Amino acid sequence: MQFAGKKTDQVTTSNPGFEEEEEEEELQQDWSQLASLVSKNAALSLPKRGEKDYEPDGTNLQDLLLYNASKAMFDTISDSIRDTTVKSEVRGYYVPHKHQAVLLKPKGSFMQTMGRADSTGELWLDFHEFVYLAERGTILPYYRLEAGSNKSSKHETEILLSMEDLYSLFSSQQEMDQYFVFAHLKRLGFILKPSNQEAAVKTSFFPLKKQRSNLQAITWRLLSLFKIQELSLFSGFFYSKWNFFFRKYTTSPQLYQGLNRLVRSVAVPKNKKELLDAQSDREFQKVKDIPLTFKVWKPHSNFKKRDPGLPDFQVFVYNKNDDLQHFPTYKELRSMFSSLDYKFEFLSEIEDDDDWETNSYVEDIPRKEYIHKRSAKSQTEKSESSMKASFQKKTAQSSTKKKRKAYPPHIQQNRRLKTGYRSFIIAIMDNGLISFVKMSEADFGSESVWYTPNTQKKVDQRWKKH
Amino acid sequence: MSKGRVNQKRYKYPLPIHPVDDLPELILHNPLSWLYWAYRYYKSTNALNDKVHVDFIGDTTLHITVQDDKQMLYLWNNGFFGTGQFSRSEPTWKARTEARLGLNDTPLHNRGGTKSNTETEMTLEKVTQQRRLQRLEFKKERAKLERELLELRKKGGHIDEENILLEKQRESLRKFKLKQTEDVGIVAQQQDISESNLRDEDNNLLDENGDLLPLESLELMPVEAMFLTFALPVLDISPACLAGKLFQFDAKYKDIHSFVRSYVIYHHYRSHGWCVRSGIKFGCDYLLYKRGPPFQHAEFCVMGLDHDVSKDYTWYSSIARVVGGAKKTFVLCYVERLISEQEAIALWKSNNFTKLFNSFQVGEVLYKRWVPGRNRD
Amino acid sequence: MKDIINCRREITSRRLRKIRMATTDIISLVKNNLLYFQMWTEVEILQDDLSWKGNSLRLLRGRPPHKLSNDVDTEHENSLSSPRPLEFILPINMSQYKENFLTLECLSQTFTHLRSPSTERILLAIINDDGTIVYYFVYKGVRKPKRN
Amino acid sequence: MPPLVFDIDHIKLLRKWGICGVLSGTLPTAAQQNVFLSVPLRLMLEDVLWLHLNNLADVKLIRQEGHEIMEGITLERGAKLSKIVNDRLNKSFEYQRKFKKDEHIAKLKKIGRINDKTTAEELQRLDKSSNNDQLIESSLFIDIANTSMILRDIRSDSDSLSRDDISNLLFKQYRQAGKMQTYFLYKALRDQGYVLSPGGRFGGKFIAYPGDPLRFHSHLTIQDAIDYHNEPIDLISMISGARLGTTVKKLWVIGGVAEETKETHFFSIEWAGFG
Repeated sequence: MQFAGKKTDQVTTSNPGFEEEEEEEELQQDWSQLASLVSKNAALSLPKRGEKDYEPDGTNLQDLLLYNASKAMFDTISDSIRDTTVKSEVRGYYVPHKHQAVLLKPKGSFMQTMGRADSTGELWLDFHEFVYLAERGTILPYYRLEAGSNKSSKHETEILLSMEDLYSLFSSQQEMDQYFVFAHLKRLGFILKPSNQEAAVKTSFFPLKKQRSNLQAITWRLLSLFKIQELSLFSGFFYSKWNFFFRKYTTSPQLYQGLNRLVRSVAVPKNKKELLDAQSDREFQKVKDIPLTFKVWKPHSNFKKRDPGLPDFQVFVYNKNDDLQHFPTYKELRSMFSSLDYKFEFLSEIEDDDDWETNSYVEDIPRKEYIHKRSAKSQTEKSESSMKASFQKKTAQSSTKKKRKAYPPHIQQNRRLKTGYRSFIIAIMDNGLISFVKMSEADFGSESVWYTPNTQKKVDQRWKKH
Repeated sequence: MSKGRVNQKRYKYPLPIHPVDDLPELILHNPLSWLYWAYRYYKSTNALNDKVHVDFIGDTTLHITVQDDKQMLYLWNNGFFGTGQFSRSEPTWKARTEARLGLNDTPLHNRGGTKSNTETEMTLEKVTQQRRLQRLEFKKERAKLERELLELRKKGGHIDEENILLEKQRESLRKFKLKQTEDVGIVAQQQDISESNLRDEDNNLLDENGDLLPLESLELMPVEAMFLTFALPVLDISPACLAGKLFQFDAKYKDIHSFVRSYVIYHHYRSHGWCVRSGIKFGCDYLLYKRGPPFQHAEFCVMGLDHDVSKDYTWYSSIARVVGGAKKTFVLCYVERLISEQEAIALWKSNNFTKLFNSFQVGEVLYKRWVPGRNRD
Repeated sequence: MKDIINCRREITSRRLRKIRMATTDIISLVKNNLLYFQMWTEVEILQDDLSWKGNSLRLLRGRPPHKLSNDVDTEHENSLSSPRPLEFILPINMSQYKENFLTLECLSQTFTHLRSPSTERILLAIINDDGTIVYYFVYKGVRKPKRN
Repeated sequence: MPPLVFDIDHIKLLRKWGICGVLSGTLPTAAQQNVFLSVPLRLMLEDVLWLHLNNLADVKLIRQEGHEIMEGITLERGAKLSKIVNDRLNKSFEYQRKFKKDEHIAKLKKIGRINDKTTAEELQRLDKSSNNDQLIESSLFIDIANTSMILRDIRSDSDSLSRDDISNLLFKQYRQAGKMQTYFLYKALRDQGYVLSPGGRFGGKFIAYPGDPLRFHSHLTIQDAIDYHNEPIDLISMISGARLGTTVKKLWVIGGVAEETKETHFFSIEWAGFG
């Protein structure tokens, strides 16, 4: 039995984070509440959610409690059948050589975020999407045997596949792990696309590379080398034992400035300009990528598959028990950071969706212009009402544009230090349990937190007056 | 005098090397003041008159200690360097023990220097002890209730009975806890009897004059010592001498690597104004404080890694959970050596530490648990 | 000049006394830490050494000042006032910069060395290079966590 | 491929043996959450090894890739498979029809449209006018089965392999030789009655429960095995692990196997509460 006891120790302070995860772990095992949603009978046979026990005590009552809990779980699973009615059935056919599935008569709201329609009106689903939709009972997974080369539909044989069949179709453990993460996030409403899959309208934060001439690039590199040289020449003297004989430092910051030129630190892009610079530098360096797995959008109702815009997150899937994989090294992390192309949430100059339209590019023109051009084209074809609608939307957007509060510098600095800059999510697969970690670039080398002398003097003065 | 103001004065300087900040005022229309200023400028220096003496103790591992009371205090007051061996951080053992043994007739608050901290630390100790006792009481109470429950089960009680009992127990525990919380305030002010009790062991603490033996030293981490001799001339030994103490003359690069890496990280944060202290209690390398422990809790935990290293996931996850549990931010600090091992060891052996440390680059990545459900909108 | 020399000498002699008394070696550092910081009593260094990989491990024994939070409640015991049993302490260097030798075999041998089957745990005193010592209990085998 | 179990009866059986696994599939009736999930049940490699070595499961190794199996289905076999599925569905439809009709009649009775004397013909007429049969037909459920028929009768490589061959193949999945010892830790703990789950989230290889996790809190965080003689205990990891244990009430357990005696040695570590 566990009763909430508060920790008072200095180091192991009580905290909501732990309790939450503990709860998470426990919740996973308590099916009685869910059972009531699925089956009334199961709920009736169960006691109110009790506390868990410390260890087996050999009593009948404990056995009974365990029996009930386990029955509730299995009843729930057995009673929850993946099915569709005959009326609303949608069949998806697995196509082995494409490792995709095709829906001949697609219908359903999932089409807003999943699949790609071809010219004949058939919908092609990625394998992840196929398994996911079958698993929810939204579509029926079929495999169709074709009778030789002559396509007389009468000779076709269709087999309704089972879940086990579907899972056996994953081509590797990695693909299956990725599916688990995909399904986990889909269930929560996120919209996911594989990172290597481009939408019809390709949006990027970066405008097409402006070809920097080789000469320019070389000068730039030379310059940066020069910077490093300069640094070491300067710092050399500070650390010589003659330093304090020759130089006199009249404030603490001067001392710090002498100290902080010794260890080099990686400067990461911190604003739009630096991001763009880093991108062109990267093109010059031809960095080899570690591919991220998914692009992820937060749930939203007007998502367009053709033209999804920049994703909100990028996710990398990693199986901790697979000896062929490893947690990324710093080298790899850097390469991953530099390959990111999403709504860089740290850019304080870009605050809302409207700004993102201005700050991302389609076909090398700002997305906003692109959308405008397209809607102008379609407006001539379509009714005026859509124009009105888009106009209304625009005004609505500009009116909701929130005013950013200007925080004092030290708070802003703290935020920079604690949230960092570019970031992506690692989804860690541990034999079916998934944890998520956010990795963010940070840059302590660009911040100074030493105690500023201003306040110091003020205090002194007040001191003297006393 | 408020505590905040005392601290402002006591910890006025963030480093043991002070800036020259006592120059007279320059009065533009008074050339004499210029002369005087120039004279004062000429006479003043940042360097210390008396460098801090360190001793090396230990058999297999080196422990670097400062034993002089004043110097211990100086290093603590000017940048929070070192840790008292018998204290949480600031070496307050002497004052604490004198008070405990009733050695000094002067009441605590009439003595200068460390007094306010000694007092708080003592009160803290007392409160901690009080809480500990209460926790034990609470656990006993809880164990009692659990036994009741087990008895009920053994008697073959019904689920409904159990639920009623559980409900009752929860309520009674809540009350118990509430009462305890009320008690804390009262007891914290009371004299703790057990504490003033003299133990047999304490006889060994006194010298022939009945004075307390100076048992506690301030211990410096090797990286702190290096900083205090190489970066700032504070200790009475040279960087070369320290290096010789830390590693044998014929050290290979792999021997010095982890020290050099730790130093580079330490220097990096120190030089940007952080107060850097050991993070061992959280299972990581360093804690970063703004200004120092009396002013703020540490907000960052730093773990150093080589830039091409990948650890088992559980390594990251268990540190991250301890760090996250203390509501701190977990920083992975990656270090890359930009020169070859041969060059590096050669620089070490020729005592060219400036060039050696300058050949390293650090980069940081924050590691944070991410909860999808909380990032949906 | 003379003053300075005198001053030096004085400081040195004071220092020597202190070092002799306190902290010439790791084991007395732990001993003093337990005695005068953690307020343990009856702390003594065990005489017979355990040799391990060319080093000799020395153990301490002592009595904690109060019931440790990890201890199981025995039902009929007034746990707050009764004397606590003696604990065995194994000091070990964290030694970030040097090779470590605390292996599972080393722990097994330590338990064997104590030769008392009733000893179910030893207290590991980990000495860090920052002047702190952290304490962890090592139990032989798999053990249940404290109940509450 | 990770080991998955699709048969609910098998999952029940495994649970009885103290193997709980992780349910990983969407629960169709509550498809928008991740706390309660359905089949497949994902097992750890150690679970499979244990089942195999205790002769509790038939391990079948299929080397063929899924799509090859699909493409290898002959027309003849396909027709057979298709018929089995359709038979199952028809049976289910029969049952559903009867159930729905009974339900319908009960409803009509309740509102007084019919009574016990109403004849079958009258009923039929009534149904026709209200289009009831058609409604029932279109509301029949087609369900997707959990377990596979296609894989059941597929020939597998393991048919010709001995049990030892299979164990060796399974052990081979531990690509690092050292990790094999982790299985022996797993086994020793299972023998002591512990139920083991993946422990990465809690800073270990496994976490251990004293019984079914549905009823009990976990007690231990188990680390990957280390070499008994030569591998030093990572003190930093130990400190953070044991500190963590204090908050989450789990002991941090490290263990290894002594080569000569094959004995497993465990040590449980716990912060002493001071220092």
